[in-house]
Amino acid sequence: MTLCNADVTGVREVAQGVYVLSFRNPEVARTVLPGQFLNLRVHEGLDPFLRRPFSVYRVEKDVVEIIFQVIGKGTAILAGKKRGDVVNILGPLGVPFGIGGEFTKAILIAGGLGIAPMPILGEHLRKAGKRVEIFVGARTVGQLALHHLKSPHVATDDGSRGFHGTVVALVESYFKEHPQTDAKVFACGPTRMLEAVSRFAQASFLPCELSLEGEMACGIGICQGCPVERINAERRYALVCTEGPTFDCTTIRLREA
Amino acid sequence: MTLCNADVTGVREVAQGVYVLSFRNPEVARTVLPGQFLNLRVHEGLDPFLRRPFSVYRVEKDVVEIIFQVIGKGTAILAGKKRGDVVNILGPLGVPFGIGGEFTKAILIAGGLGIAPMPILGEHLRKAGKRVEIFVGARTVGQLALHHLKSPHVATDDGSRGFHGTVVALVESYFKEHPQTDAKVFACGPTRMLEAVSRFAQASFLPCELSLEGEMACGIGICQGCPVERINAERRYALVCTEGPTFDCTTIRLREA
Amino acid sequence: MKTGFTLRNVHFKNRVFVASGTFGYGDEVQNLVEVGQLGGIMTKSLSWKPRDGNPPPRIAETPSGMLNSIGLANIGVHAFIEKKLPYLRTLDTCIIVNIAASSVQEYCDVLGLLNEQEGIHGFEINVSCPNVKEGGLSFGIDCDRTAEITSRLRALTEKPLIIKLTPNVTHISRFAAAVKDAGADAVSVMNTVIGMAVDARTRKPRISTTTGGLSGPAIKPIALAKVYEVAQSVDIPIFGIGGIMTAEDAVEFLLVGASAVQIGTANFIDPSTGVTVAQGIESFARQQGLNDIGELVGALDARRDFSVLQSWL
Amino acid sequence: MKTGFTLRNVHFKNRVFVASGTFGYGDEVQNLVEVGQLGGIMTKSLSWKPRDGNPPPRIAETPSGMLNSIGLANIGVHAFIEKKLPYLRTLDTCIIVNIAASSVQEYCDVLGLLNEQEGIHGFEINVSCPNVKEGGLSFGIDCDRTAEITSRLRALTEKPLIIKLTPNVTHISRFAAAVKDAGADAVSVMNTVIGMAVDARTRKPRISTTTGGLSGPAIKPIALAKVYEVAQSVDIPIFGIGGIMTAEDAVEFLLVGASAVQIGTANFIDPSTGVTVAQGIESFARQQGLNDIGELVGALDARRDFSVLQSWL
Ligand SMILES: Cc1cc2nc3c(=O)[nH]c(=O)nc-3n(C[C@H](O)[C@H](O)[C@H](O)COP(=O)(O)OP(=O)(O)OC[C@H]3O[C@@H](n4cnc5c(N)ncnc54)[C@H](O)[C@@H]3O)c2cc1C
Ligand SMILES: Cc1cc2nc3c(=O)[nH]c(=O)nc-3n(C[C@H](O)[C@H](O)[C@H](O)COP(=O)(O)OP(=O)(O)OC[C@H]3O[C@@H](n4cnc5c(N)ncnc54)[C@H](O)[C@@H]3O)c2cc1C
Ligand SMILES: Cc1cc2nc3c(=O)[nH]c(=O)nc-3n(C[C@H](O)[C@H](O)[C@H](O)COP(=O)(O)O)c2cc1C
Ligand SMILES: Cc1cc2nc3c(=O)[nH]c(=O)nc-3n(C[C@H](O)[C@H](O)[C@H](O)COP(=O)(O)O)c2cc1C
Ligand code: FES
Ligand code: FES
Repeated sequence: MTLCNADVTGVREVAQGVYVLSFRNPEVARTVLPGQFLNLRVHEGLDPFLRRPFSVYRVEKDVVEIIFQVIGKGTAILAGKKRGDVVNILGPLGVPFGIGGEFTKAILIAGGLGIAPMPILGEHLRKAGKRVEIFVGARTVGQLALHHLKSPHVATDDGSRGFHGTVVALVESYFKEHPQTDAKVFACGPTRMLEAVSRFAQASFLPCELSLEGEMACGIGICQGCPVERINAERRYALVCTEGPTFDCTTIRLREA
Repeated sequence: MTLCNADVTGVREVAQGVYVLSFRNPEVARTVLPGQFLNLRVHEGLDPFLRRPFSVYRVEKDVVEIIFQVIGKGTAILAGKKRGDVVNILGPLGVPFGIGGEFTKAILIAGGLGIAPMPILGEHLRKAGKRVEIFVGARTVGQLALHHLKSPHVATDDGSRGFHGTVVALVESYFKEHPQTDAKVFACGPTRMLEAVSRFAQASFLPCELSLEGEMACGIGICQGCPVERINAERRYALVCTEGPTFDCTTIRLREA
Repeated sequence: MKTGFTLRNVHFKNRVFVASGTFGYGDEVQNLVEVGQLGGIMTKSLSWKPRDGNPPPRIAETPSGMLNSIGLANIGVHAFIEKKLPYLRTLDTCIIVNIAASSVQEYCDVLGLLNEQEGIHGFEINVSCPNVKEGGLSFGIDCDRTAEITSRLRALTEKPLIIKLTPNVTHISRFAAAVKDAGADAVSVMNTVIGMAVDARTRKPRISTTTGGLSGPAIKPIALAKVYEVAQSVDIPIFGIGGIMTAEDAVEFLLVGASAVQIGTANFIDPSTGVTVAQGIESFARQQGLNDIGELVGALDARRDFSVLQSWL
Repeated sequence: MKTGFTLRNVHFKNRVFVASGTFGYGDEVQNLVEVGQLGGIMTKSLSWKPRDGNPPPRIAETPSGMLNSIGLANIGVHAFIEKKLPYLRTLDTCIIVNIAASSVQEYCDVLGLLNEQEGIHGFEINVSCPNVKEGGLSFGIDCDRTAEITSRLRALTEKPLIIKLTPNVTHISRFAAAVKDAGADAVSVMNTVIGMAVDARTRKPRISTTTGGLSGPAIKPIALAKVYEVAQSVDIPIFGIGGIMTAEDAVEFLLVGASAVQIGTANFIDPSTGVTVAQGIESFARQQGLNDIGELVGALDARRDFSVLQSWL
């Protein structure tokens, strides 16, 4: 785990309001695992005040990338960064996706910016000898960021590209044609999508890991700010930052959106 | 008076940690008078929170310039501005220097960043038919910003350039050689210097205006945050922002530094 | 869109006001602000005699806020009537005169004199003033004195009487209840929070009076909690005040139970904030499909079983 | 440079501590922070039984600060002794265990059990907890209860006993005086300020419990004023807490009268803030030609004739 400034090597807009920021940090590049995240301080001032968590999107040599949507002050400042600026990083943080295990096929399901951990996840899975099938959903074609995803199956809510409907409906129709038993599901996206994925995976008797979001302050387990409710457990809550952000879908109760 | 965003046309470092920022605003350029100031919002965030007041340094066509030293957050952000960025300006504000009147010679005395209003003041005085003699003091040569000042007399505390001593000592020695009776003094700089200027001017029976600083929030008379004590007046305090920042030196009591 | 509301016998055209001490007497900003678009102007606090105010420094910037110790510098009620009121009467907005005093009698004298004047729509009473009889402790932290001021003033006027509460107390809702019983038409929640700033190098306080009043976005969470506390336990209209910079901030105050809001420190960043906020609330309400801004008042969707002072902090 | 100080029978190597609830139990940050450079660690508040804490959302960002409603989630005193204390004993810094409870008896039970353990240097008592007997109103706003807790606990321990006061009261110095009389060795000033944040669009509070505790730089001016108020009227060592991010902030607290400081929310931005601050205070003191950081304590250069609640705000 490192806490330091990193030099920004570039920022590019890859879809409507969606940016990829890259920075140099050999330690993170060497050690990060799929599903882990970084807690970024976007600048030195007090506004915004807290760090902002982002999944690691890709790693290339010493360079680490995150992908994000501009939704508020923090992401707006990140989008305005230029080569030569710095971001202060804390990470890698959290429990990575479980890519070992018996399954042969990995089903990756991403909704919106849920694609964030998918490129690095796909790469590690393939290296581990798994076959990877990736499904991506977005509201409309302009919001799709399909870079670095190998032959993704695409769904849009408005039908402007690929399957007309939700990404989970797309997965279900895919499974009807290609029934899978020896597969594991990995999903990241809005809560409502994760609920649908979870229902689908459990109905299909497939193991399934979800990557969750949640308000965070520290990212390292010292503020207790990021609970997620657990199912049938002695402790009622787990911390998303240190016990997640990836969870087996049968162990947690998703928060209403 | 205007309140709007203005396009930055450039920022240049003109001495150690001293910057000139220029921006386009025809209204201010057309109407501003020497000694007036602008209250700048350096960016949209909450840190720094309040506006920052700066004297107008120069005007060229539609472009207005301020000169400043980086001393804290606000000035650091201003120094980092680039052509194409914006600053939010409120002004011109305050009572300008009195450049009309009977005198034929103007003695301008600046300490440190007190040179800020001098270029525009010198220009207006010359246009009004006055002869202008300008005296500039700084701690050391690297901090001198003598651009746009016509043949200034220079003093440095450490003797690294010009007269070795304070700028007021320099003025006094100049007056010994060139006694003046038909002159008016205009001064801007640190409080201790203004005190010395004030004593000198009163001892020499010369009219004298000082440009004061003081903590400001609004700059337009609505917060009552910027009092300066008056001498022998019915109201104990005047407001620096609307009744100053220029004051006849006999009407106010300078605050201890 | 219905934007206005009525307090006692006065109709206000909308729910956005400018806070006392942050808008002068309205004349300073005539070239910058269309004051006719405001629900009303709370004037700088007036006392019987003019007050010089405190020595400099009177203000200091703090994280997302500022500290002030103006000392209620004001021109006094007579000069106000002579020099400021004629101008204020020409404005197409309501004028609420804010009153400060150091004795109950002074409050009565000032209000009594003003109540005879044309062009004043109501009174807001600043009780964050040192009570000279009680060794200078603020009236506003003494529930009985606050209620006494209220009932004495109530007897003097038929115009809206608004008591401006200080947040520097344990139970602000008890003060709201007391002034309601004493006849107040509304409360303003809140005045500034006591604070302090120090220059580590010179070892001096950054304002001349050592401590002063904290305002601005830094205190918005505190103000929302105080408004919510009052709204949950006392049935009285509330002017919500504290750190409002945007229409969204203002809506937050309406949701927790304020009937109207006041813009304070934000005026120093931009004196037309009130106008922008009034317009912004209207378009927000339109987007949400409302017909009356009043539908936002108290419309928070929260657990009701929770008292502000009952949490594990 | 003398950096340390002594409280009762314990010597602390310097005056910078980390605040309860903002540093976990010390083990989470072992790879990031040299905890041996801290004066001490205040643990997360412990209660007798483990507490789940409140449902999400538990935190929200606010201007220059944050709101939290963790609900004192903690592992309980038994698990602490078994799982955390062995590690804490290996650290080269002092361990102050912070205790929270919902009855006077629970405070006594927790402290009594801990007092028998090795490796605990003192106790800090969080009185910002709902008193179940009094309908859940916080102990910390009730001066008598706070004093009662103090004297009951005093009887149980010879170790430093520090009472952590809440700022949500009118006269914090009365609480400081009461706990001093009841035998406390020091007070911590202050816990979080009650606040609230709302999402205008969803109309929901941003934290699940509606109101919560405000912390961070936004409250620094309030904390400085509270520390100053206590320091001016009660002769008791003070741990100054509230919004400290830098060594300069910490020096401000020392100047107004704190004997030591605690770093809270800043740990979430950088958990090594305490170490940086401790080093920064030392070099600041050296620049100022001091031999002992203690020379800064109470060294404010201010008018002394001014009470915090006596101003015209
Ligand atoms: C483990 C984790 C991984 C994430 N990975 C990504 C990613 O790879 N790409 C991406 O675009 N976004 C990601 N997010 C969400 C991202 O953190 C927020 O979009 C971002 O913090 C918004 O910051 P802002 O200042 O622009 O927005 P603001 O709305 O100004 O933020 C205000 C506050 O809300 C918090 N916040 C806002 N949205 C979220 C959210 N969805 N989840 C958690 N906190 C939020 C912020 O941290 C901040 O405290 C992730 C969140 C978590 C918890
Ligand atoms: C009428 C007027 C004209 C001025 N003209 C110039 C100028 O032309 N060039 C120049 O370099 N400076 C000028 N100053 C001073 C300038 O405003 C401050 O240097 C600047 O505000 C510092 O901001 P900061 O954020 O960098 O510093 P910080 O130290 O972060 O500022 C903190 C706070 O202190 C206030 N402050 C700090 N220094 C001063 C000061 N000297 N006077 C008033 N308030 C201060 C800031 O406004 C802010 O509220 C002028 C001040 C006034 C009142
Ligand atoms: C510089 C300044 C002067 C103030 N003067 C007064 C005053 O004269 N009377 C009064 O009742 N409140 C006064 N206030 C308090 C404000 O009206 C308001 O209650 C407070 O600032 C909180 O709102 P804000 O955060 O929007 O500023 C003053 C506030 C400031 C910042
Ligand atoms: C997330 C969080 C959890 C906290 N938990 C506790 C706690 O368990 N016990 C306690 O006494 N104080 C607790 N506090 C209060 C802090 O110790 C501190 O008093 C307060 O945050 C003010 O300091 P700061 O502004 O530096 O954060 C907590 C604060 C935060 C932000
Ligand atoms: S974000 Fe602080 S504990 Fe998870
Ligand atoms: S700065 Fe507000 S009155 Fe002068």
